[in-house]
Amino acid sequence: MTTVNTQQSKGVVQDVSFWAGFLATFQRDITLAYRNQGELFNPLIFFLIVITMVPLGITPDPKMLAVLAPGMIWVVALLATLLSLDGLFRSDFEDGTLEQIMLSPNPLYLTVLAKVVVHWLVTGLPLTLLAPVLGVMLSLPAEGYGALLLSLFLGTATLSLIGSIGAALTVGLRKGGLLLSLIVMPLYAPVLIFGASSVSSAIEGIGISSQVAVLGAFLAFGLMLAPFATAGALRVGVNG
Amino acid sequence: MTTVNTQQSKGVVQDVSFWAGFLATFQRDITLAYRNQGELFNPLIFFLIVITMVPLGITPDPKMLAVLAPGMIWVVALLATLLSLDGLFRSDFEDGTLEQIMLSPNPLYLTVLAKVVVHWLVTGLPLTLLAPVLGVMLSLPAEGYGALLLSLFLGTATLSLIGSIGAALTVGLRKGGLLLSLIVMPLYAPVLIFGASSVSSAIEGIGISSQVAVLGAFLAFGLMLAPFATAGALRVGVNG
Amino acid sequence: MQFQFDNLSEFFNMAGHGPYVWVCYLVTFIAIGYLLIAPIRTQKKLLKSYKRQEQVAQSENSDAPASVTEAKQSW
Amino acid sequence: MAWTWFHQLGSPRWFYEKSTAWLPWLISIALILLAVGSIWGLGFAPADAKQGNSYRIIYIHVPAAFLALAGYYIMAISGAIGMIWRMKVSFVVLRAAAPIGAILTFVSLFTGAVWGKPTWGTWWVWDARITSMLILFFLYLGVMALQNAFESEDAANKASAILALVGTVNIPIIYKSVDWWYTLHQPATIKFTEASTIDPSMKYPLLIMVIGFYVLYATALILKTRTEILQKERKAKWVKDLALAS
Amino acid sequence: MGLKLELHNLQCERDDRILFSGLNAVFSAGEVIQIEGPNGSGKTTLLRVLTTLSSDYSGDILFNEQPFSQAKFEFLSNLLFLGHAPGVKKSLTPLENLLWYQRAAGVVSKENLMNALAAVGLAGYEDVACFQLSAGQQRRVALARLYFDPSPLWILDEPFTAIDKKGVAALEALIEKRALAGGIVILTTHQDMAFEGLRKIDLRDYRTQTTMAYEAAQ
Amino acid sequence: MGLKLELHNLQCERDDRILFSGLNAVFSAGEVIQIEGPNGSGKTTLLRVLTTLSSDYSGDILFNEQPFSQAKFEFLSNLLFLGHAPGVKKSLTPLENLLWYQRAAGVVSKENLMNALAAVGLAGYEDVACFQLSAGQQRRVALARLYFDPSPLWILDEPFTAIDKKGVAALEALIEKRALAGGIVILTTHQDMAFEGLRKIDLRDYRTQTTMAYEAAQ
Ligand code: HEM
Ligand SMILES: Nc1ncnc2c1ncn2[C@@H]1O[C@H](COP(=O)(O)OP(=O)(O)OP(=O)(O)O)[C@@H](O)[C@H]1O
Ligand SMILES: Nc1ncnc2c1ncn2[C@@H]1O[C@H](COP(=O)(O)OP(=O)(O)OP(=O)(O)O)[C@@H](O)[C@H]1O
Ligand SMILES: [Mg+2]
Ligand SMILES: [Mg+2]
Repeated sequence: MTTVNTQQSKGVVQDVSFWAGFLATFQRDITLAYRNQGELFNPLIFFLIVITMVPLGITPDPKMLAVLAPGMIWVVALLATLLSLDGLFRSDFEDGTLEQIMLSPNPLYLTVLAKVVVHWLVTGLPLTLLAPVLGVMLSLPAEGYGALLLSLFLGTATLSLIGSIGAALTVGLRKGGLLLSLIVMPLYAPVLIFGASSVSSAIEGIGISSQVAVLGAFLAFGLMLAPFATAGALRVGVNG
Repeated sequence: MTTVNTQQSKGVVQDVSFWAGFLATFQRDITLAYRNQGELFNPLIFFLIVITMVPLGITPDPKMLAVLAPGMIWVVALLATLLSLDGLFRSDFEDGTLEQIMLSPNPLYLTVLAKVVVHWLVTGLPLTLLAPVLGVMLSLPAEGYGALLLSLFLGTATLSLIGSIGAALTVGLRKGGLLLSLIVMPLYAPVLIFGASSVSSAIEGIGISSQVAVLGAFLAFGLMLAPFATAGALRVGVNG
Repeated sequence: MQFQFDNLSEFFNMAGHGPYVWVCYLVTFIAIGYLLIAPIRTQKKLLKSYKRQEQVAQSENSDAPASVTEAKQSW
Repeated sequence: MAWTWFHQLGSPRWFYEKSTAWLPWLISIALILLAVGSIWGLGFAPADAKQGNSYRIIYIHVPAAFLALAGYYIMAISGAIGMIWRMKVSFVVLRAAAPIGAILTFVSLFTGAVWGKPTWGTWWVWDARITSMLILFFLYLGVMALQNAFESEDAANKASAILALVGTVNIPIIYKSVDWWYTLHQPATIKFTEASTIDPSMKYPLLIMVIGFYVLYATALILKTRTEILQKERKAKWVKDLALAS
Repeated sequence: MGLKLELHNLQCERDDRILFSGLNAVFSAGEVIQIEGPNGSGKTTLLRVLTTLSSDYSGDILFNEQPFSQAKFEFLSNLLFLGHAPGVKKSLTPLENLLWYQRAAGVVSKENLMNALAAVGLAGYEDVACFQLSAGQQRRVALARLYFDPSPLWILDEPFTAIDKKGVAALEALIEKRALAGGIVILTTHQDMAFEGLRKIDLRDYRTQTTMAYEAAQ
Repeated sequence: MGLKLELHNLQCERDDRILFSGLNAVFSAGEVIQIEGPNGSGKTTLLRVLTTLSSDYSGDILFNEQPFSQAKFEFLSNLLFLGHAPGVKKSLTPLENLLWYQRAAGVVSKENLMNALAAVGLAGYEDVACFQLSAGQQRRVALARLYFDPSPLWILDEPFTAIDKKGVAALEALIEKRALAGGIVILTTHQDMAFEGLRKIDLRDYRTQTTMAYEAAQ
């Protein structure tokens, strides 16, 4: 029945491609996201509903809303990303998959990167694409849409990367959910500032190249450093 | 070694006081909240941090902030309550405690009520008490503080009650977190509207008695109905 | 260099700014006091409790074997 | 040899015993400096031309703010040393530094807020420096919350060290961003940054207070580190001997 | 009159696959019943039906001659259930966990609790948070309930999971004792149980064509 | 030259309580080692140390004559670990779950997977989401890895949990086969295992008389 060859006893995985762990985890997480479609839409719905609350709670005045819009959309996008981050490693931790990831000889930071990329594809990207709709709901002036799309595109990716560090640090903790917010939010401030202000600048007709450059720099920086920090944090979280 | 008397074989619990389940669960959940102090402070910190994000994203202008303040504080308090709700029955479900609760002959709606009361004591009440500080940070005019305290006091209790229904409905679902938002938010809208508008009215010098009356009515209504709805929802959630 | 106020009550009042100034100094010195005193007190308490534990352990060592609980278990 | 010194410093016992000798000196110096600075600042420094007597808050506000910021770096550096050289004491210092820094940050926020009332007529504005300070406060709280959330002390130390390090990378970015944000939004009505007009006679007590706060910080850090050491090493023989001798 | 639980023509299905059908049985006071069957044969499903947790079945269940739906309160008052998930809060101590069960039942006796914990080998661990216990110790906290809970009807889903041999023996003795005292114990386990009068119900005897596909694959 | 894992003077403690100390052992190719001990004696703790998941120990571990820290990559390349948590995603199907392991190892063979699933009695369940499987079936998904993973070193923490008797027998045969093929299998279980050449290490032998030694060393 079993067709196993144990002959190749030592160092079996050494010849495996550098990216095997990345690709395997990427495929698996995409499948998972597709399987739990609820989760896929949840951040979107959260985004939509909170934005709906704003006129209810604050003011329905379109002029006022137009002023609030860039900041409001950015803040809520940030929250939606943040809240979806809690599950990034949590479920892997609980069902033992994380242990298996750490025991696989594939480089941990690439596996982590795969998970973050999927997270962004599944939350940040849809949020970005939905944002113009919410812009319309909040009477965002026409000049702002381009900047909104571009800044959210770059910004949410950075948010996912930074957030993964926090998610890894809190993975072993019972109900780390809001602790994660505390840890991660201060780190989000620069992204929020440049993201929201790029939209405001675009509306006022000022150039946004400097903000976009900064957001791009954040992203590049995050891509280089965050997976390593996350990998380190996971080692601590699983061990502890 | 064992000192058990099995003589009283049938109907042992029938003579137990109506409130035994309530009291037992109340005590246990208070102990749990005290044990996981992190969780106790988390909604507060979330509240504080999100309020900090608002000026960063929107504007630091005190005049503008004063206009936003009532609605903003209410929306964020609502979010903090909502996010803390996910854990209301989730952990009980996962470790099998919920099954035990449902199999105990104590009335389920009282046990549920105990859990909701503790939830409010541990999130809604501290949020209410912290709100004035955030009012200062958002330059809320002096006239608004009384209404803010009163409306949050009544409102957060209602939010906990309503939210418990949603938490019960989503308890058996993998990662119900944001689905919960979807279910519960529409029900929260009236509370938000009356809560935020009571603060605005107070600032404008209009009487707030009508809003407070409505909030009180919501609370009374919620106290009477929500535990039953939640109990029913739990039966479905555990069975499914 | 000279004292800037005519009398003590003026010193406490500081031309109306007194409450602000004094509250700040009060809070600061309470914080400083806490930073210095709290660890000293904890340290004393720790040493005391260790001393007690150690004395108990020494007296127990002389008459009882380590695994008393073992005997009680039915499992 | 430099390295034996380095490793001795890593030994909790060595640190504990050495610091027993330093402490009385440090405490006295700190208290004297703070007393002299406060009395000078409160009573003998001249009143400010614009702000009157409320400016006397500066003597605690500014030193607290300095130390709050410096404290974060001290915390992060000790975390880094712990991660890299696995030096026992440095994690203990990391644990000790977080609450001290958080308290000093709170003091600077509180005194600033109180100062704002007579000066700007409001307790709080979203000035760049104030906002950065608030974010720094959150960073401290995050490190503390993370430390407390772990059951295993070892994991708590490593996790908070990672967070402190990530925070360190971010602090300059945060400061620059907030600065930039504020200049972008600065409302025309209020102007804050005109502090450099301070008179030299006002500066001496400030200098004394700043030095006093530095010594205070060192003292508090050593004290807290000692209690942490006692807790961590409670099974070690030298601690038991110490307890029996006390 | 003793306890009695009757199953009439019970059938359960999951996703259109009939797990068992035509299950008739009467469980009466003094019996220990082991539900047998390979993995996936429907043991847990059956137990959950018997505890009222699941109402996804066809057929009739009578408790003390009354239909299940009408006798629910009386039934629950007599039931103790331990499932795959132990019902133990990890951040509470063993003592606090058990106290909750006692309080809810209205009878608090700390002494009983301490005895029960000692009986399952957790003396000295009363005040340690449960997350600091090993897998088996955590299950033992839940099993300690068996030592003080007076309910005569026990339904236990794999109670021996993660328990060492001495523990299993003690547990078997306890189960026998409860049955002798007029109780009923219904349990599942994959380990061999050897005591007198053990009654076995093999779910394979009640399977239909579809369930056999599973067997064949083995 | 075959595999070799050496433990020198290994000691683990939890919350100031020394679980075991002075553990010396050499595990070499062809051996099956059962770690024994009652609940809470430190079996899981030991296995997690041996897998590099926990570095909370004192003493030395050598893998193929190299210190553990230096040989980590080589060690992990040879290791298969199954813990208390099975590492199975409930919303994926058994097939998808196993595919991930294969892909990460760089060798994908669907045929092997189907054979492995059939071998653990899950033929016909390949495309059912795992949350629809029973407790034992879910564990079987994880165990299916043993049928296609070529790693020679297995560390298994209570692999027989929730598995029925036939399953246990098949698993035992598999373990023996892996050992004979030059592998090493280290496992814990509370059930009796009877096969030739099984080597047992009882953690109780390493627990007493040690507290003082540790304190003096400090
Ligand atoms: C909550 C409110 C406040 C916070 C958090 C705060 C924070 C700070 C910080 C961090 C510094 C040190 C800056 C540095 O390192 O160079 C500082 C310095 C200073 N603050 Fe504040 N501040 C607050 C309110 C105020 C108010 C209301 C005033 C007076 C009107 C004030 C006047 C000063 C002055 C004069 C300095 C020293 C001069 C300088 O370094 O520029 N601050 N404050
Ligand atoms: N997370 C933890 N924190 C502190 N102590 C722990 C923790 N987990 C386990 N322990 C302690 O370590 C001891 C050994 O636990 P371990 O899980 O290794 O036991 P085990 O031999 O695997 O037992 P079992 O047979 O029940 O699985 C236990 O007595 C427990 O008190
Ligand atoms: N949540 C579910 N949804 C749909 N089908 C399920 C679900 N849980 C179990 N099943 C199916 O019902 C069958 C019986 O499952 P059950 O858990 O009752 O088995 P069991 O006899 O307890 O097995 P084990 O010995 O593994 O615990 C399984 O074959 C499984 O496929
Ligand atoms: Mg089962
Ligand atoms: Mg174990």
